[in-house]
Amino acid sequence: MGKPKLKEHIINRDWCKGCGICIHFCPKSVLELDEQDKAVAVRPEDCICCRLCELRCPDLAIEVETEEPKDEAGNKEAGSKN
Amino acid sequence: MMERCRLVFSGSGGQGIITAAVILAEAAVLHENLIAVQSQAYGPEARGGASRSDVIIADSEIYFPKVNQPNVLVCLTQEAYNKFYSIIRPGGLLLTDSRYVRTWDKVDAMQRELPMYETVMEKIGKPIVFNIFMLGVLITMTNLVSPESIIKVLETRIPPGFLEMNKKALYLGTELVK
Amino acid sequence: MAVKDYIRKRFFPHMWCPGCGHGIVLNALLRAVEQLGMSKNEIVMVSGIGCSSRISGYVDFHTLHTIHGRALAFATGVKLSRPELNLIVPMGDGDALSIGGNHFIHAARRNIDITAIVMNNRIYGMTGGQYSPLSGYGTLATTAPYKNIDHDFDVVDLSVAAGASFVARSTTYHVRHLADIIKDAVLHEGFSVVEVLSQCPTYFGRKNKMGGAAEMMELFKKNTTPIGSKAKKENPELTERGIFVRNEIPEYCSEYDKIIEKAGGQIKERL
Amino acid sequence: MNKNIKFIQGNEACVEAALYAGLDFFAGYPITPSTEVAEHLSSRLPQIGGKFIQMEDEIASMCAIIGASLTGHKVMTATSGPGFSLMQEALGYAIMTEIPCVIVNVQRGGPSTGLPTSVGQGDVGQALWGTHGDHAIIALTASNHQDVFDITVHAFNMAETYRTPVVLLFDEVVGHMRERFFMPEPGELPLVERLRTSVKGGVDYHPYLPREDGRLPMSDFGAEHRYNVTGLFHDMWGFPSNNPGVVHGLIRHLMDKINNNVHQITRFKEYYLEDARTVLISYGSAARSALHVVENRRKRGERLGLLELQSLWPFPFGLVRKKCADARYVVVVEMNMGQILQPVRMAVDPPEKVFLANRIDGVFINPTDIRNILRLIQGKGM
Repeated sequence: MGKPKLKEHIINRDWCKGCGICIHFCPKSVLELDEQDKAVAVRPEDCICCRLCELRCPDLAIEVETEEPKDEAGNKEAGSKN
Repeated sequence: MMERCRLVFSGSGGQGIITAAVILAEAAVLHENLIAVQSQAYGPEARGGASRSDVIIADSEIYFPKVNQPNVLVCLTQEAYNKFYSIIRPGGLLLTDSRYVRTWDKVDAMQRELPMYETVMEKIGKPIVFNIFMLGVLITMTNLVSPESIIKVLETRIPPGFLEMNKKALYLGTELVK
Repeated sequence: MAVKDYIRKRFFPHMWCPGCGHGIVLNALLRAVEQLGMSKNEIVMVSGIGCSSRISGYVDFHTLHTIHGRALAFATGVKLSRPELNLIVPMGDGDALSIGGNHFIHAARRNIDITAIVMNNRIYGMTGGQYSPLSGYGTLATTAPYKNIDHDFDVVDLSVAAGASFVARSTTYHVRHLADIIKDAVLHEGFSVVEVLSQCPTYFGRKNKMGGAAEMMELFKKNTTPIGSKAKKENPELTERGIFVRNEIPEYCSEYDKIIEKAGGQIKERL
Repeated sequence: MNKNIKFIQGNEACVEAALYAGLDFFAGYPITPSTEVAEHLSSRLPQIGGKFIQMEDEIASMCAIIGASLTGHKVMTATSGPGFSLMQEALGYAIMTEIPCVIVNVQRGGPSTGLPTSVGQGDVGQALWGTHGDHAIIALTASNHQDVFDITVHAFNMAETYRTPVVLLFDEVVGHMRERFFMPEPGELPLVERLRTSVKGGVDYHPYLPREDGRLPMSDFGAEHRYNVTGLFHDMWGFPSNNPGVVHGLIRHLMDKINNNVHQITRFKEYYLEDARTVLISYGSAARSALHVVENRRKRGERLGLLELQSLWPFPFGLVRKKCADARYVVVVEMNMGQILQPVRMAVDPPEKVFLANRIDGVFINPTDIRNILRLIQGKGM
């Protein structure tokens, strides 16, 4: 199975309460709080798509959207989501 | 029969007096086309101490279901006799067992002391049918319901293996009076 | 179905405080349900009163938000009357084990197929930070201004003793583990207890100087260890996480079906 | 022998009636003098594929029947004094969430543990005001087994019609006494079944939006409509709301759906009221003693009558006012300190002509007790 490739961090600014959990536990320091205390992906290129921010967000405010991973023949891999 | 018969059964828990009261009243309702109400004292006193069950049998509606002054009082222990003898209607029937109860002369009632327990033990040998024997005595003395009506009720309540013994006890009871 | 298809989006953002662990439990629960491929119509969520119990308003199942401590009793009625439904009962620590303690142990004893999720944040949050039966000796709360002298329950030990046939513990830090455990608990036939160590940064954390939400979650990481780990042997103070008990014992509703058969009745048609 | 004649306890007549009405879920906890209801149902329910569960207490019992009602079943619990006290919070929940259920209270002597094995009627006020907050309730009662049967069926019908809990206030004497009763044939008494929504799946269903006729169709938990049930004030979807308009509307709805239908709910019996100079008002087992007195006095030509109430809440003010209009004296006969006396005094003009004949010592009220009060009122001394 190929590594998932980041498409984007979908952050729902209405739902984010700025608790900072996603930022604190991000292994690659991808996320930061902006001046309105909302999470933003400031270094998306460093994201390894571990999804821990998505799983730990108490507000269901982050979604890590990835490209469909492809196998060597370039076919879509079965069983992957998002 | 009388227009309204008020009965009080008393004794100690385990003598089966409440069962006897229920069987009598049920026989009257289901098989004699009469009206009857049965009630009893519940609670700790109903377990081992003096227990009491009231029955009213009538040919018209019964509203007040308790018995203040019974026409018929059955006392199967001395304790029950001491507690209840004074409530009997003057001239009423007071049935006691001669083994368990010593009666007093001053009671204004027709007192009948019968060796019911003794007869049951002598002829059947099982104290469990004492209550049904007593019922046989009672219905013969009062003519409230027929033995056949009692047996119809017994048939629905007593396990088949014990039915014959109960029937025998009932008939022996009726014979004791005759 | 995607995770967000299981929620009632119109009520978001939810009412929990920033960093509240209960949101993470909701998150893990939704992922568990999604991975199990369950339909929304076959799940009934019953909750009591407290911060935790508000979870039922946010999920698009059949939801029953009841009275304090009694959720399991309501759930028992729902389950026994319609055994084909899946019952999930999220509870706070006070809800489950203080006012609802009796219902908790008896639901466990009966082994009725209900999944109880005890969201243990060691405090009464809804009323503003009073000590709960799980706060623990020496903690501070608005009703324990000097210190708490009440000892706490061990939810796992209590559940095992009461006869629950599935007993597990996880934390809001160990989110993948948490979702997996909830999945196992829902699949288990019988009474399942999942204790989740959850943070209340607003009251418990602040009162007891444990830092913010993330710092409290770091403590879950530091102070817990998998069941039977080497770390536990070296440091008995660590709290174990994992599945403690998973027994196959007769489930209440199936046993009742046998009673119906014995009584000569017909088991009513299921959905 | 007519196979429909039974000789059974009142508690058992209640059980048979509940089954006749369609009961198929019961949760309860043993307590004297209601225990026989649970005992009979533990054997009868599985015979028809229904469910019986003995819960850990009365709180849990009340909660469990609410849960089971939501899945579409007709449900009941049974208890006595202390257990009824424990049920109050969940009873309020059922009122607020409009869940049909029947609660049997076979009354004993109170307050507190009181007189467990003796008769009393002291829970009448509690049935109305036991749970907190403004609300209305339906409470019914009966004095003999035939009426216990009819009224129990009526209770289930009212619970379904108005989507509300109904309290059956029986008492130790009626519950434990055995007497003759005729079992109605299926179809003989009308039954009200659960009104389910006709809204199709996928279309917005409003569990708390009354139809034009005031009834609220339900959808079973597990069926195609998912909705929320909460004891908080809630909107027509069942979601919490503290909007003053919603709060006001819901309280008014909960009161009005019962109180505006008092005529449909009210049940009573009357004896010799046409020309009665003295009207006795009684209910439950106490009405048997009252009727005993009335029948005996009528034989002597005394103009005495009885109004037997079979529905206590909502209180039938109009009925009582009308029936007592021409009476010189009104005597309320009950086994408490005057819990129905109060609303009777509010209904009757002037209230000074209303008296109380009661008994509160655990002893069943006797015809003599009533006769003594009548002598006093009539100025004849004791």
